[in-house]
Amino acid sequence: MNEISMCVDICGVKLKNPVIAASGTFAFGREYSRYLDLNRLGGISVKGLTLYPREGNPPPRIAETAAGILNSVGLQNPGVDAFISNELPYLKQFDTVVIANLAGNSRDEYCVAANKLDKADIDMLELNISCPNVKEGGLSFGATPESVYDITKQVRNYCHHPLVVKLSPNVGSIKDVASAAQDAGADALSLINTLLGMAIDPHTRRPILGNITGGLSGPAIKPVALYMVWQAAQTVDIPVIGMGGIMNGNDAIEFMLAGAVAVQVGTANLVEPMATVRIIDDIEQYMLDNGLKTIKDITGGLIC
Amino acid sequence: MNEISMCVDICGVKLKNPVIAASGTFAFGREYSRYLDLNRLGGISVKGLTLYPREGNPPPRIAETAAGILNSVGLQNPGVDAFISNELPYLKQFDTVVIANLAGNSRDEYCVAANKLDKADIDMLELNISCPNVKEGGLSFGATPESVYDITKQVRNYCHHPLVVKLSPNVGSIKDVASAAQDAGADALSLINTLLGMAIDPHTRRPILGNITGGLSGPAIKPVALYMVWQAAQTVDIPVIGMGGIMNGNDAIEFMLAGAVAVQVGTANLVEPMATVRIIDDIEQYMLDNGLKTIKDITGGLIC
Amino acid sequence: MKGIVYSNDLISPSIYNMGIQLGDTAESIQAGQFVHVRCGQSYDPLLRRPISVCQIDAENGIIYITYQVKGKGTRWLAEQVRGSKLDILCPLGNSFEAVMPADINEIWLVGGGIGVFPLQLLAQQYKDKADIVSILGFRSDEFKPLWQPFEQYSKRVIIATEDGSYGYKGLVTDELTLALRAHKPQIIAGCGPSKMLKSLACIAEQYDVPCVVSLEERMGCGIGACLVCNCKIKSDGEWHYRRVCADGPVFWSHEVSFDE
Amino acid sequence: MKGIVYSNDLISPSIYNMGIQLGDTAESIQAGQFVHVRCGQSYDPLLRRPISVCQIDAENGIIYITYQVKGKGTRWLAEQVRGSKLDILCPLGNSFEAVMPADINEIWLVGGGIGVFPLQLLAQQYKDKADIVSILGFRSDEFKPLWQPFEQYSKRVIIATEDGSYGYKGLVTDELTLALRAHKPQIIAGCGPSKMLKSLACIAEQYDVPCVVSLEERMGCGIGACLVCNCKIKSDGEWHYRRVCADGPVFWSHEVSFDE
Ligand SMILES: Cc1cc2nc3c(=O)[nH]c(=O)nc-3n(C[C@H](O)[C@H](O)[C@H](O)COP(=O)(O)OP(=O)(O)OC[C@H]3O[C@@H](n4cnc5c(N)ncnc54)[C@H](O)[C@@H]3O)c2cc1C
Ligand SMILES: Cc1cc2nc3c(=O)[nH]c(=O)nc-3n(C[C@H](O)[C@H](O)[C@H](O)COP(=O)(O)OP(=O)(O)OC[C@H]3O[C@@H](n4cnc5c(N)ncnc54)[C@H](O)[C@@H]3O)c2cc1C
Ligand SMILES: Cc1cc2nc3c(=O)[nH]c(=O)nc-3n(C[C@H](O)[C@H](O)[C@H](O)COP(=O)(O)O)c2cc1C
Ligand SMILES: Cc1cc2nc3c(=O)[nH]c(=O)nc-3n(C[C@H](O)[C@H](O)[C@H](O)COP(=O)(O)O)c2cc1C
Ligand code: FES
Ligand code: FES
Repeated sequence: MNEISMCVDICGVKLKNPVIAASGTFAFGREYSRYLDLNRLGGISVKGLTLYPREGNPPPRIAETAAGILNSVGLQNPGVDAFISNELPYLKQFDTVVIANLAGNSRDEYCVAANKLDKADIDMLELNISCPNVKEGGLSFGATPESVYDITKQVRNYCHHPLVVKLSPNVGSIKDVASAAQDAGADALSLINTLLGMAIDPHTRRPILGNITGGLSGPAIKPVALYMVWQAAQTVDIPVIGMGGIMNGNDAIEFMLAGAVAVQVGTANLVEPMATVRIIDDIEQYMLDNGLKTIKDITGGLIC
Repeated sequence: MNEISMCVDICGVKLKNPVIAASGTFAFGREYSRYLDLNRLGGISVKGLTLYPREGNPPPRIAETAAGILNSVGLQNPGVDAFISNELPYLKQFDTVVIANLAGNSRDEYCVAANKLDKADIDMLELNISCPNVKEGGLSFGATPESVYDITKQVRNYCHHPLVVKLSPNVGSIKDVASAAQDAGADALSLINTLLGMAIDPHTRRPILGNITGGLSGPAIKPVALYMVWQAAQTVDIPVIGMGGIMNGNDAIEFMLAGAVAVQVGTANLVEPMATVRIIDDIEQYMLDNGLKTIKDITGGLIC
Repeated sequence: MKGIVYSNDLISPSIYNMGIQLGDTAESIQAGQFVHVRCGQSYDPLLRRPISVCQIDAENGIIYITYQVKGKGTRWLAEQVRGSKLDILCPLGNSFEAVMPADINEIWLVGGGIGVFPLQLLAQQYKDKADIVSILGFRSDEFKPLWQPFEQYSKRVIIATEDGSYGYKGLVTDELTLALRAHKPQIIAGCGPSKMLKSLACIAEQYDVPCVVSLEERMGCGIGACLVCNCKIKSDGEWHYRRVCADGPVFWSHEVSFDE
Repeated sequence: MKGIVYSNDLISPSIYNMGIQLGDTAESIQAGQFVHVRCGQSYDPLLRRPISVCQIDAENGIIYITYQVKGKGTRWLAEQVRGSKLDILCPLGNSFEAVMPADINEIWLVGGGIGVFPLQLLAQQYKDKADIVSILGFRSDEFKPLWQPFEQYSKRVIIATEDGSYGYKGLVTDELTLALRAHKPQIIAGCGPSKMLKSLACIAEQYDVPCVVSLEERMGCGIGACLVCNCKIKSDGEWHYRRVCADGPVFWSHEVSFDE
């Protein structure tokens, strides 16, 4: 008799468990369906979408660093329309929450795309104002409390789905940007996106990435991500979704103890396609071992 | 016939090579003298000093993370006076540049301590406005361009030694704080100090560090550090000393290619007491292999 | 998928040949496909390493890879011994067969250095269907163990070494040009450093011989999801970024944009 | 310093005993001192691991450590085989000898669980100078191989197990109290979990027996430079943070502040 419930409710949307595949590492789910049952996931945040299709940045787009990776994909994606007509119907076959991750170059672009997604059958919109890999826009929207407030407010007008704002770690005070997003009407926050970084080949004297700089993710950033999630969760009243270097169940639990209601798993998918499912199982085992009945018994449970 | 010169000149101070032991990881050199010849080092940045002795934070003060460490020492040190009378004479026996790393809780404290150090026989003063492990002051001085400008300007008044300002990575724009330090009269910059982070034990549900949060250092942060050094070096005209995760010669070369005139080695000392000397040898070998005559042939040599 | 190391031998300076027991999966693998291997359980190295399959012993369910020790990942691989367990994704990539026409009865294999391994499996798998000529280039005769396996599958093996220590002195593309003056094969399959592939694509176009190449790019997932391994592929006058891991690694040489 | 693994045997569930060839250094090591071992060349794990020396074979230049597999570092150690090379800093720490008076001829060793190892070397090194009584506590008799080495060096060995599967059922400190009622030794040397050390300190004070303890704290450099391993030590009514790695790990129990 298993009396455990792993369900979480994020602003009215029910997830069967708190594990969401992170944007950009899971594409639109198709490739992973060969390795795992997508119905098992709490949710899927799809590859970052833009109003128009984008080719992304020149290769190489990945550099391995110590316990981390730098990526400079640059939002290669088929555009919002193609997502709605080709990818969304595929995803809707599965019993999992679909989160559209939206990026843009300008306020207008964000708004027009948000408006299109508003009419689509997605479960949540994740506003990506923290992509470090596009020249114009992207990161700059997420850099200051003022700009976060402004873009969130704008997109809020066009978005009747629950709106998750994804914060950048490349800021002076995560508390200030978290508050700004909440004040502008965000229903939830997700963090962190990647840290700005670079890598150089000492022999060729060139950057390893075609785009020179990239975004750092993976276990290397976990301590920073955990700190920021802890700070954000203490600051806002809306739900916080934590991510950054989660590779196993214990990592996920650390984020939930720090205040996250759910977690996203990114880089781990690249290392092990089954990572999300393994993490779900790990969390369940942790709950069994510790006699916990619901995820609420974990979230915010840090003793200090 | 070895025609290589590894000398570097940082605002008039001559270092025999560009490798400096980083503050807080090398104490006052004594412990390392059993493992290496301190005369071999370009310089030593001593443990962060404060006006009065400090006991530091409660244990545990270290947590290992993936390819990194979190520390929360909290500036345990004997105070400026004891440094000048007990430690400095020891260090002056060696033919290496002595850099006093100075921290404080208030503007006044910084200034009084700077004034004391001004009369001491140190080679440079490194203004640490980026320590994440002290409650009052520390990090907050380094958080915004305005506060960096202010504290640098104040200390400048009391400091006739070359003044190196050590920047925090926990800022919105490293370019802005780098400019602020230069504008306020810094002779050089050093960066990065540690990134704010935390770690939790999922079993006890408690933070691993006694101080809850700590500063992340080591290979994990290298990509972030390298990016910031590259940004800072492009922004200012004064010399930049790079650090963050340097474990070997190639890492050091990456920082110099990105624009650093010299590097500091921190966490690597904890892993391998001989790290600094090994890195010096590695750099020399790189110069030989690539037919380079001086460190100037490396600094800023990134092709992109 | 778990694989078990069957053998792991140093065959040439810093180059190892490893046999991996994979059971039934082994015989389903096509030339050009690769395995994506986790190198240890540590987070450093973190990513899997893509390595081509170069030989298959279907009967015993063993695949062979040959790899050069370059960095952390391959150094870890070299430390494994018979019986060690490997965490492998496989088979990945499209394969030569998926790109080439079905009726191939004559292939020239053009390879350079450690890029010859996918061609070795192609030779093994096409030896009964097609006449194979292998034109291979290496730095020196130290690499002899890399071309020896081609001898049993090929009608002819032409070796060029940069230092002239074996075969012709010079580049493999020079030997190819010479050979093409005498005869044009039905198809060329190439693999090697991108500079070599670029000249190969030029020469193939010049002599109007269809040519497929297997590309390498730094990879993340290896399964087509993360979009980090992309290369520029032209079709209908336009180019798009295509995934080397899932749309490739084998492409028609005239579609590849080697410019960057 | 390089050490070469001489032996590495599983002696109890998840507990290994490793012999390491260190040459002349071996005989200079004192009980309470530890080795600081790099576990692999990867940056994950990054830090060295501190492990006490528990036995010395001076003649052959071999030291022995016994360690429990807990995380990444000790898991790596467990994978090493005879002939593997270890990167070691050693000997580190002050030692029992450095703290205790010179004229010791009677010691009681009080240890719990995997904290018994430094006491084992103390027993070996003092066996001819002093009467040794070992009072050791364990979870169950699974840990028998941990107390067996004490038998040859001790006048008497008292074992307590939490589940009563061997010796007395209960805590080691209960057995100590019982024994102290009968006789007060010249000195007590303790090592184990900090809760146990705290009661030990109390009991020693109560019975007014001098007591030294060996502490554990998470470490960085291990050589006294980074100040991360500190513990509160009282002297003259004031406390200061002292370095477990360099000022310790052995301290007088009444000077240690066990409060946090
Ligand atoms: C489809 C494909 C097939 C390959 N087949 C073979 C083969 O059969 N034999 C062989 O010796 N090598 C092969 N390679 C190259 C091999 O993947 C790299 O040499 C290896 O990943 C280097 O890893 P490392 O840890 O030793 O080096 P590191 O320098 O430590 O690697 C750092 C990172 O860069 C990546 N990387 C480094 N070099 C390359 C490269 N040339 N191509 C792609 N990624 C690279 C690594 O995967 C890793 O993520 C192949 C590459 C690809 C893409
Ligand atoms: C002076 C001293 C002597 C020791 N002697 C022994 C011994 O003889 N036998 C034995 O089994 N263990 C001993 N320990 C404990 C041993 O160091 C830890 O069990 C070991 O470091 C755990 O490493 P890990 O990689 O397996 O675990 P992880 O949990 O992966 O370690 C993570 C980090 O925490 C540190 N850490 C974890 N547990 C401890 C601990 N209990 N004490 C100090 N640091 C810790 C590790 O060093 C590492 O930096 C001693 C510790 C100290 C300080
Ligand atoms: C290859 C790659 C592509 C990514 N693309 C996106 C994206 O399109 N949109 C987005 O919001 N985040 C993107 N991210 C960031 C991740 O969603 C996540 O925030 C980050 O990687 C930290 O989590 P991790 O350490 O678990 O990967 C990408 C990350 C990687 C590694
Ligand atoms: C244990 C420890 C103590 C430190 N103490 C100081 C300090 O007192 N003053 C200071 O400016 N930086 C201090 N630092 C930061 C380092 O000097 C350096 O900026 C940082 O660790 C990044 O470099 P690394 O990755 O090479 O360690 C400390 C770092 C560590 C790990
Ligand atoms: S490696 Fe992820 S798409 Fe090719
Ligand atoms: S571990 Fe560095 S001072 Fe003790």
